[in-house]
Amino acid sequence: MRKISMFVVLYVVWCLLVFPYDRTTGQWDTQSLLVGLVAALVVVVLFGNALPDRSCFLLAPRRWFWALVYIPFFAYYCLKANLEVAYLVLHPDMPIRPGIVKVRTSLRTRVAITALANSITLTPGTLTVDADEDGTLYVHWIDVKFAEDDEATREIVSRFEGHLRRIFE
Amino acid sequence: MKETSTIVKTISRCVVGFIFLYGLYIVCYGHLTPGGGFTGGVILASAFVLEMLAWGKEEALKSLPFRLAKPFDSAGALAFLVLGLLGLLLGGDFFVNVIQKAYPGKPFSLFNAGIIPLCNIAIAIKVCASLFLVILVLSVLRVAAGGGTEDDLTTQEEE
Amino acid sequence: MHYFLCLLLLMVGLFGALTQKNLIKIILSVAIIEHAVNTFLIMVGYRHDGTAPIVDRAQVAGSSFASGAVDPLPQAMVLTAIVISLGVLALMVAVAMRLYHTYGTYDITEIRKLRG
Amino acid sequence: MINLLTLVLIFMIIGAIISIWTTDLLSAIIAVGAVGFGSSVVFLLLRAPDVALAPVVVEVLMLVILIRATVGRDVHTIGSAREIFGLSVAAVLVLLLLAFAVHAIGGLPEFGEPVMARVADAPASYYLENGLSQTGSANIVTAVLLDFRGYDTLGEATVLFGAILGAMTLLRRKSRTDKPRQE
Repeated sequence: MRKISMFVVLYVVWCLLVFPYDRTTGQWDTQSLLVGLVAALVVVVLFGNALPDRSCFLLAPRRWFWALVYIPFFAYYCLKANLEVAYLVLHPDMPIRPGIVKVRTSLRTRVAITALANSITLTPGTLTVDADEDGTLYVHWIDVKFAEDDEATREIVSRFEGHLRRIFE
Repeated sequence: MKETSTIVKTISRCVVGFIFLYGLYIVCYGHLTPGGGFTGGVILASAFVLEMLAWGKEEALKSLPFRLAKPFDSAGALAFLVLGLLGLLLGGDFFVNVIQKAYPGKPFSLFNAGIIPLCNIAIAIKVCASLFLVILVLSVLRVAAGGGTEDDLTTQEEE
Repeated sequence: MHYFLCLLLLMVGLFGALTQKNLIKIILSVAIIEHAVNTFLIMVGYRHDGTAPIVDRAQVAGSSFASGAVDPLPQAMVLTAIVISLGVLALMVAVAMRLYHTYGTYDITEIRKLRG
Repeated sequence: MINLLTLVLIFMIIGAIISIWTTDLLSAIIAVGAVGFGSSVVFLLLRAPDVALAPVVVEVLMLVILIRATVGRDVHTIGSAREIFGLSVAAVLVLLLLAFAVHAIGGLPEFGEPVMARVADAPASYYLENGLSQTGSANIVTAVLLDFRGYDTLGEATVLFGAILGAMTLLRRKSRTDKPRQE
């Protein structure tokens, strides 16, 4: 099942790469489509075992819906953090307290933890330094508001966690 | 040695297949768009190298075992030579594009240009296998330099 | 002007290869020389406002394409040279690592002394 | 565009000087990587997309190989360069060569005028005119590489094969005649 979904994704990417439709003549390039099948098959045979765990979430439309919802949600927090960091930078005193805090997440799968870590990194002001598989993240924070683990977790992690659980778990 | 973090591992798993597919695209379309056997071969090798750096030697060897990589290295070079000799036998000169002379394809289509795509594929196999081997061997010596002579490559080879 | 800058890059690499004592630094200098020579060769084939030597689907190959494209010959040679340089670099690094394995240093004056 | 080309070339020279100058091996390697990426940009500006693709990936593998050679050894920093005498001799030699080279480029055509435009029946113009019709390959560089000049590519593959074989032989392990490994 995993391999089939991987095959479909790879084939779609191949079609986007070569674009096998000639607009002037209106013909489909069957040779490219054929070679694409072979190429996607080769990749699946070579790297089929190297898939992230539980990647069959690609087939559930509900998860796609939540992923679409996540985009504006994430953009909102990203914008907010941007303004905050801009305020910190433009402030004459530069009231920053940089430091690394340890936060915990209840997400379990690797993909979800990675998505969470990358969301934190993409948000200005916070940057994931390291992530363990048991859900411990080490986050560099430009302005440490809460040194305690639990409060920092609530501030940084919780806003993304719920959505990511709906998408990936 | 410290393990790479979960982020690197997961992202490399997601990306490595696409890198390999892009390399195949570069190889197959070398006669129509920029690219070709060398570039594509290096991209293919870099996919394996990424897997090796993120997941360790054992995982990469699962995808492309050492005793498979060595024959691939030789087979790529040999296939290229055979394609040249084909021209010598059928066309009279070394590297004559016999297939293009016999069956000229439609311009700008994929199955075209005779032996050129085949040569591209042969070179890509050769470059990919040999670069992967070099980096594998380099990393193995790094382990061996620390303590003792650890040589799982030779044991695997002699299996 | 551009030729001159290229030559300057070449000379920087040459100076490094002549004066450095560390094997890895010498390898890096050789790599710089390779980059300089590749860039110079591509420059020789450049044509003002030229097009890349790839026939577009829209235009038909002919004299108009031939008089407007840059020189494909140096490009093919440079493409060959780049891959060879990678192989040679691997060989150089292998020799250097073997020397380090034997003598425990990358310094060529030390190595010369140790050999006796 | 010409200004951009000059800027990138100056960037490459600065990277080269840094990599020669610094005493830290890792930063020297990274500086050479910057020079390689700069050369890729130069190729792109000079209308050579075929060649511009190669340095990017080659440079990445080069970095991996070189960092493998340095990381984990106690050679991160190195001493100063050679003594004054060797330095001055090298400088004089390099300046002399530079003078010769500057004299030599005076004989070249101006930048932007390829040699093939001057020679009546240059092979390059032949390749450009007949490449597509004779080989069927739209990418003329590939046509030259694999059809018109297949010998060169065969030699290149042989060189690569030999280099890789040499590297593997050197790095295999201690030679088999050495003392047996102790379990």
